[in-house]
Amino acid sequence: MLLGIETLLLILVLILAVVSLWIRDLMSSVVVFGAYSFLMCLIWTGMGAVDVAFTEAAVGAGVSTVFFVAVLFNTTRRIQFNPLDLSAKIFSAILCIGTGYLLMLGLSDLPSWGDPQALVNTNVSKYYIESAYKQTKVPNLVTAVLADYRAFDTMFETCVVFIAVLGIFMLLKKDGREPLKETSAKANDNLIIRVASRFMVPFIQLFGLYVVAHGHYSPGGGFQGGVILGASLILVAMAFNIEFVKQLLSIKRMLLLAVIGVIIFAGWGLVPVFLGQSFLDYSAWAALLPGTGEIMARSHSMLAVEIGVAITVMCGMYGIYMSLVSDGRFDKGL
Amino acid sequence: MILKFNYVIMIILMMLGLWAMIAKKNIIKKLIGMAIFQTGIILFYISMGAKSGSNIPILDYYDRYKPIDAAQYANPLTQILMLTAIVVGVATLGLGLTLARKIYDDYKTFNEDEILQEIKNEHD
Amino acid sequence: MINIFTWASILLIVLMLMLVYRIIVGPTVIDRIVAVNVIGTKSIVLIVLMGIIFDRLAMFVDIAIGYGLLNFIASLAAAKYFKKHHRIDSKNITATEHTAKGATNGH
Amino acid sequence: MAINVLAVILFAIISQTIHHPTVQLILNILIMASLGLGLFFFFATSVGVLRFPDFFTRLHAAGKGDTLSTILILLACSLFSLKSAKTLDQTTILAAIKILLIINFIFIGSPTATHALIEAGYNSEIDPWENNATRN
Repeated sequence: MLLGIETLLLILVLILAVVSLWIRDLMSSVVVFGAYSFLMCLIWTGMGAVDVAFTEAAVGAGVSTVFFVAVLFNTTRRIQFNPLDLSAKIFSAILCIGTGYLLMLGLSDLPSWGDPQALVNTNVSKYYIESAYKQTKVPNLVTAVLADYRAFDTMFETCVVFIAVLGIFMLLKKDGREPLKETSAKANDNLIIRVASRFMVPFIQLFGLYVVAHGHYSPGGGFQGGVILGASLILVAMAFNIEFVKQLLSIKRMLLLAVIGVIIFAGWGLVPVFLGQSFLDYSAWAALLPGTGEIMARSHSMLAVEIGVAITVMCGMYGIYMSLVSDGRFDKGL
Repeated sequence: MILKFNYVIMIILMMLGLWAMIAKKNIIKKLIGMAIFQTGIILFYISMGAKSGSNIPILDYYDRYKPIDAAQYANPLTQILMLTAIVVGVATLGLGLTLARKIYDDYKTFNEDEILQEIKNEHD
Repeated sequence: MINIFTWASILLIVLMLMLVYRIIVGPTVIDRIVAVNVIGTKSIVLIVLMGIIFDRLAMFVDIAIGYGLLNFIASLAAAKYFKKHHRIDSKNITATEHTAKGATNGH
Repeated sequence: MAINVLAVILFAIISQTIHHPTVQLILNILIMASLGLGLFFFFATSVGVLRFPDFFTRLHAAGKGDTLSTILILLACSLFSLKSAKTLDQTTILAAIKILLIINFIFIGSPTATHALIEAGYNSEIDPWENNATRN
């Protein structure tokens, strides 16, 4: 039955993807892409990938569309249509259809949809499912694999987010920066939006912290919580003023915090090296954390690592928005 | 065919994204195409790890101390690979948008043809 | 009883398909944002319904809360965009927006 | 928020302790009516978004019908989860309270988004639709 719902959703998603590429107006295209992201989240919920769905929900609803709008805000949404390109388009379409046909030929080697005995489901993942709770006492297997078994991978993903922010910051940085103006929290004259945001922002931030902390027992974790916290700061910047949000978290402090997040992750993994274990082997922390065995040391270490991820991702989303919307000057926003 | 419907959609989405990245003249449209390509790949991984009739990979309170049957839970490994990919995808999307923004600063257009024309004019 | 919720979610998706017509046709951007906004709100409902179908409601509710809290940010951003750029229809944007070409950057 | 918690606990106690068939029937009817009304209002929303002539009227349909239908369907889900739980542990009650919290957030967020969009449309150059047929 669920696969039936999935099939319907997949058709809907395909339509939206085509529409978002077909519309001759960038703003509409971006908006349709937002709807595409909503439906993708539903598809992943239906396939049982709740953590992925949560990430997509936070990213798609909170930040991804806002980034596009922030760029279009300072530029144009015009699309020129040149009928002379049509031959090039048809040529590349033939190329893509050919590649797609070749990929379709490989379809017969792939396992059928939803097959529990497929090769991908029987080797490593079987071990993870069967032994993750025994070894770490974390019921959310995704968190266990993310922050413990594959922590090395996750650490570098966090670094990629940090490096992306640094790159954006450097690319857009202006040399002669204008002096900061006097701040006023009332730049946005719309009372309704301000009051509603003032009501919502504490709940969003509280929920973000809950998601970070409760990632062991329910879908969530550092990435999702970080995106939600970053989205709350973006909401403040939109509802009030970019000067106002800079009082809460200045740009310098944002970069510093992003570094601190990476350092928390890497440092937590480095400590076992000094205790004679390998890098990111959390069970060595049992010697330092009082009253924990090796299993609980791994469980607690995951929380520490997730906090580091959350800090970096929060600063990342906030920094990308601030850079894009103000064109590197950090003086005025949406 | 119906049993592999997800892969068919995945291939179509991927080729749609690839086509947009090659054929579309607008840089923002190219970035949207890149994001669509990315979701195609994520769909491939997630639908491979999906098991029909399985539960989400979070152990229920009553199941924690029983011996666990792996077929009962969706595959967590493919999920975590894609979970990080989404957040990193957003960060790289931001980087792409920044580059588009810098190009707009210099050439006042998102259109590839006009940019190439202006570069040609500068060299002459 | 769970069967009823399954059919309800299928009905919701079919009604979403109707809204996609407005996304495709919608003459102005705001029409499209309206339809997308409705789809976003209905995603929250569908996630909760899927939680009932999976019989693990407590796990799915968190995702739905995240959606419910963040759903209006994108609409807000779009609305802010139209405070600066007043054109909401996509026809003839060239006339109003392209006049700024080459005015600010001196090369 | 306190009303949410009280309502959930009250409904949980009623549905789990009183096993009289009439009471259970009434509860079932309540859930089904809520779900059905929600689906009906969402159908009305879709028809409104499709059929109304300009975006002011479409936002009217979307803003009201969307919020109301979401609230009704979520209410049905919340009550059903309480009623169908085998044992009344804290997870079930917490999930039901969380669903009511979503209703609160939608109740604040969705009209704000609608308001912002209406303002954006009002500042644009497009005139509202007028029914010329009746005026002549």
